[in-house]
Amino acid sequence: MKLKLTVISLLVFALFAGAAFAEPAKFHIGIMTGTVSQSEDDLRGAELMIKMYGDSANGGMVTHITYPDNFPSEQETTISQIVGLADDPLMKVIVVNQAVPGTAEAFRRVREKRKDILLLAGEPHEDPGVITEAADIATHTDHIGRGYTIPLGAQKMGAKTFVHISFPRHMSYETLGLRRAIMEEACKDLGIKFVFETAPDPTSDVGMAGAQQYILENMPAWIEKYGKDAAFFCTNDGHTEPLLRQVAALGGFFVEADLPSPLMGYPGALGIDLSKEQGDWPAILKKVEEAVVKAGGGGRMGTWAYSWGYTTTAALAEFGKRYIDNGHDKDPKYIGSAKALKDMREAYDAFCPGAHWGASYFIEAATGVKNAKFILLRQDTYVLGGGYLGLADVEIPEKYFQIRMTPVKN
Amino acid sequence: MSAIFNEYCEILTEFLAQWGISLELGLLIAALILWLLLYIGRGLAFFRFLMRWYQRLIILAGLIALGFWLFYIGREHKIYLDNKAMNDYKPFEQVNVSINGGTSAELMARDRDLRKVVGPEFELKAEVLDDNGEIVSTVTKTINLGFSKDIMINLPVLVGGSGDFIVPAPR
Amino acid sequence: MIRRLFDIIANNAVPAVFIIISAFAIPLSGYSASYLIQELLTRIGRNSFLILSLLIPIMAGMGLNFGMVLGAMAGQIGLLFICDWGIVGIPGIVLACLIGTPIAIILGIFCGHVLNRAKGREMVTSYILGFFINGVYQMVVLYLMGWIIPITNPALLLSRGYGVRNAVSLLGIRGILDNLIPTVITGTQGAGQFFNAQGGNPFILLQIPLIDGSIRIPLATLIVIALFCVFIIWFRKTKLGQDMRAIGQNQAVSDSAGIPVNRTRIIAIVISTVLACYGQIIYLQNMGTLNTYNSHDQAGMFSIAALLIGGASVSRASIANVFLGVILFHLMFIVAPVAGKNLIGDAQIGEYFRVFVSYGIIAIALVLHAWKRNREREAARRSLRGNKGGE
Amino acid sequence: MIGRFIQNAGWPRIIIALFLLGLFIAAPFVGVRVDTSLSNTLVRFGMNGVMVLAMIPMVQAGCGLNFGLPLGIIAGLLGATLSIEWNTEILAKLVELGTVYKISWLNEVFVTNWRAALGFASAIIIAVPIAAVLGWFYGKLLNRVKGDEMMIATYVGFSSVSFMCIAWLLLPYKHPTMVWGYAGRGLRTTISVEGYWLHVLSDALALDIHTENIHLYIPTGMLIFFAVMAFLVWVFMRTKTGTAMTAVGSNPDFARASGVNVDRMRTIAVVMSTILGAVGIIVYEQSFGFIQLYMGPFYMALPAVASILLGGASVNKAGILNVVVGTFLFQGILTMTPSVINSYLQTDMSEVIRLIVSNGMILYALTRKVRAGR
Repeated sequence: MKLKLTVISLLVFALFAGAAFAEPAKFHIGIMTGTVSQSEDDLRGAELMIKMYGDSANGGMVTHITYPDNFPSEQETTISQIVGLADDPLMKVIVVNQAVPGTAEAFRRVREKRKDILLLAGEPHEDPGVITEAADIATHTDHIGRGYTIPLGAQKMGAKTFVHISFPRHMSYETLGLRRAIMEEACKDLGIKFVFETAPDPTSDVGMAGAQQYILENMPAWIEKYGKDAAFFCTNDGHTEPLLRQVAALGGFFVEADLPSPLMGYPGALGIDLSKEQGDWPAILKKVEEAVVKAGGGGRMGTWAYSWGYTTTAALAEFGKRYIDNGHDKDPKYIGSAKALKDMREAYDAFCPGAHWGASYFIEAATGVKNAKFILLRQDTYVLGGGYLGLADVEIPEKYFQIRMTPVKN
Repeated sequence: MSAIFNEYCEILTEFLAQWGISLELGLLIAALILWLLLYIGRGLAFFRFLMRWYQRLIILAGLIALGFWLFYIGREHKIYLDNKAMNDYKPFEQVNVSINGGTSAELMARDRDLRKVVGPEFELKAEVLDDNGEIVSTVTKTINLGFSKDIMINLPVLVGGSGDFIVPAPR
Repeated sequence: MIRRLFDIIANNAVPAVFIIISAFAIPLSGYSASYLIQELLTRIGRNSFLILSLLIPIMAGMGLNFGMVLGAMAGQIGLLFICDWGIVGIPGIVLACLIGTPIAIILGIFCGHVLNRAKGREMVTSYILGFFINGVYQMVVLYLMGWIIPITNPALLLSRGYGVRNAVSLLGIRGILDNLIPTVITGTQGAGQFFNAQGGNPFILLQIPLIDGSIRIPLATLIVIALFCVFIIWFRKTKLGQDMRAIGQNQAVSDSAGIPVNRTRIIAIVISTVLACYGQIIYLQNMGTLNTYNSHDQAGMFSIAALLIGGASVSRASIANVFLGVILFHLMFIVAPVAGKNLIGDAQIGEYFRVFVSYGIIAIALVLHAWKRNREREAARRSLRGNKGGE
Repeated sequence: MIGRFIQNAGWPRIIIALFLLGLFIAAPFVGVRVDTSLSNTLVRFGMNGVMVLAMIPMVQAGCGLNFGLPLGIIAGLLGATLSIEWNTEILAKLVELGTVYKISWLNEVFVTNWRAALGFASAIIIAVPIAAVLGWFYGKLLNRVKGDEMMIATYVGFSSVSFMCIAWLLLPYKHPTMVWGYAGRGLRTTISVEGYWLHVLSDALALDIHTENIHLYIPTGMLIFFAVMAFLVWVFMRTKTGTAMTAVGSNPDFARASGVNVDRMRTIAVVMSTILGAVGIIVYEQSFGFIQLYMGPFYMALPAVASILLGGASVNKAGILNVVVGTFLFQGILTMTPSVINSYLQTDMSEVIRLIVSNGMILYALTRKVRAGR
């Protein structure tokens, strides 16, 4: 009896659910990001889009959802949330940033139902081949290009030695390991000495505090060993903060962080209170710049002027909007064309007044095949107290695309 | 007798084909269902582990054999198609290759393409084209891969008629 | 009378609460009926086998088998092997089951022995056992595979030469079972559109005028699940099944009646583990990607939550509970985040709410059950006092 | 003699202690410093000790292992965040008191020199009543589910953590160092306690030798704090209430017969455990340097449970010695395996080894034959 009742009531609710809201916007853009505790910047980018184009619940354009904090174990939720976006008949663009595992599968399911939706993935966690088989375009930070531009930036700033700080777990990641190999080669070509230093892994038992302590304590020794004209680079966000503090105080150069943003490390390292700026990137940058110059690091420390996660969410949604507005959905040859690459650059530039982006298609090192759905992006480095370095338009020499990952020699 | 059996097989294949199931697969499913029925029919013998040791051995051997058979029929192979010079054979201007009647790959000189096939055996059809796009010659070949994994096929050698057209796949 | 009322509430509170929440959440989410039905059907196909594997240990009085993650891990090892060898399609799935079975049997025997040493604490022990075996699993997959256990496919192997990648794409067996007998339901208009999208592949078509859009039905998976339900019903009637139920009622009495208690309990766990192994394979063939180190994490947690939400308790669970549970729990999963967002205007709160509910509901269901059992025990003690005293 | 010792200590402890000793001996050969390792072990011992101590009352009262520790931790987190939120107000209030009652030294001593200590104390003072209230309800709940405490405790812990995820977002915190930068509301995932009460216990009376040959750091203050807490628990377990509690744990029927209110004793034990959990997390945070919110406390019960079991406690009997030995061994293994094994094998197996060792210990304890009871 009980069961029967529940089943009947279920059916009734299901029928009710059929009645959808009426919307004035012509089409909708679905955005999925992490929650604040996972990745704040991504989420704020989505909030910016809601501010610009309105929430679809109130007749605007943007539908924003989040993936679970525990996304590795709860793929099921990620998938059904994304597929749920495609349930809206007006949905024309879906943006997932970051594209956590499960996104490719979700995109496949959306494709099976709806061929007319543009699927965009930011910072995919899945392999390039896997994600682009389902997504229309995926964008990723340019780990290959930056392997060349970061040492180049160091050289432009005046460095003679390049110190790469990391640990085994990170070096076993394909992207990070490959970038290290490229950096080593680039340093050789640029006439800079390349050094690899190991620091403790913050996820290991020493914890974040221990890992940061290690950097704080070792920096004086490193400066002594490699001189004040050494540039430092670390792969872990946690290491960035103490590194910045010591570079400002002791000397050396810092081109940019692994995931560069004015908020990456600087506020913590120099004790900057940014509570009033709240998402105003030029103001944040200005305040960080003042603090760096005051701390004596002017001209020696750089960053990206705008956060990667924030811009990616906004730019992908903007790209999607322009794609529909300009009628590119009628043109089957658009995705993968030079025009698309240019439009993507422009979409990114739209949210970064003053800064520029370099964009290129991903080339698989093993086969040499160009993947025209996977776009690599890098922002121009901004030296605090020195201005832009002009790295965005640098042509990456062909040879760096051929480099394979090599094991770390300690 | 055998004619009736063949006809029956054909009807069965056709019947199964509408769901995209091959004959082997259909037989496998039938065997499984049969096994399940027998299994239930035997009651709890299996759970109670009361079977004699040789019965267990036979079942174990059967399962291992089933495993090998599944491995044999279910394996996906990458077939690299290579239109490059090898030995004394020159690459063709253009050659269209289709595998098991699928969409054909158009290979210009020095091109390489990749197709995937499932199962140990496949049929390859290569059409060599001249400058004007006319088909000059057509070669059809059935290739058995056995337990090997990926292979590369050098098309000039294959069409030229020499036997050693299978080259190790690139890694 | 009051006790009866209490019983009724305790037995139905959880499903009732869920129905009420859903009643509010479904209209709030704004999803279309066809999407909801499609998602629910997919999830029934995907999850019910895993949940059904919990039934047999409950029958044997061993509570909710958190150790089913052991079976899930065995299934994943089977899948890793077929991925490495490149076996696709139905043969791939069957071969994965074939490889997973002996691993699941060995793990199940181990789990059964451990649980026999922890009688009365089976649930918490099997829960910790899951963590323990997870450590061993990580050891095997992250360090031994590619080093001692031969894995060669570069798509699987980490580039350092040993250890399996974090995410493995299961394209070769993706949706194979679900689409074995392609079936679709469409409304009166949707048929032609769907047919075009299919590229003319044959499928079974059912038309129901009420529905907008098209709904795919994983018919073959549902048939497998139905067969399995038949198996459970049949199994209950066998001698072994009867023994298990007797043990579930009272171990001491069963022992004196000549039932080998410990052995029967081990068999119950072995069956559950093996079935969980198959369940995980069915689950992953639908998901299409294997998160090597995380996919099994939540298998036990979510299956148990779904079963409890379906109205089952620690000592009593039926097949109907399973299906009601899948529907209610996953309905919650689908609508809660969006409903929360539409209600509060913040997407993440809905997400956190969903997590809270899934843990909270297990806590509530366990509390209700223990409470009820203690009341019964108390009542029994009161009526016995004077005769023997104690338990 | 030796046989007796082995029997008293138990094989698992001896094996693990020997393993740990082996690691310390092997350390110099793979380039790991023994002195820093020892310092790290001591720091971690102090950080986790009080949380392990929180297991004792519940185990002794027969409520099983406290898998619901996250509940206490949440109270501690609330105390910690509120102490930062109200930091200036609290200090201002004290200065005001000083001026009103004309105690000039109060201003000087408290607000300038003891600023950090005051913040830390206020965190504990705020956390304890919250923990007591939560613990009281939790105790009432556990009284209704006798026999199933551990499983239910686990899920009470989980659901309270996930409930607090919502609360952290919605509670009206304002302090700029704690809320999200852009939105100005909702707490961050990790909050630094630097500038408030970072290392307030660790650095008090700390022995810090940092020469060319020796890097030794002993967090004396934190260890003393742990000793005081342990002593208080020890004294309490010997008071009338404490012995009654133990009686309830070892034989509830007998205790009831001799006129002890079983449910009340159990509730007291649960309240105590929760309060100790709250204090424990604050001690942990002052050393760690960060308050971890959201899913941070999710699995924090497991290491504490593993520690006390490693120390020789069983599901229904635990003492201070078990806590000290267990925490030292557990944290020692945690500190030493990554550094030594990783340097030797060149891999990062430590996480996996930790999973296996800690859960293996819990499993071992759960499967041991227990005295007839309950």
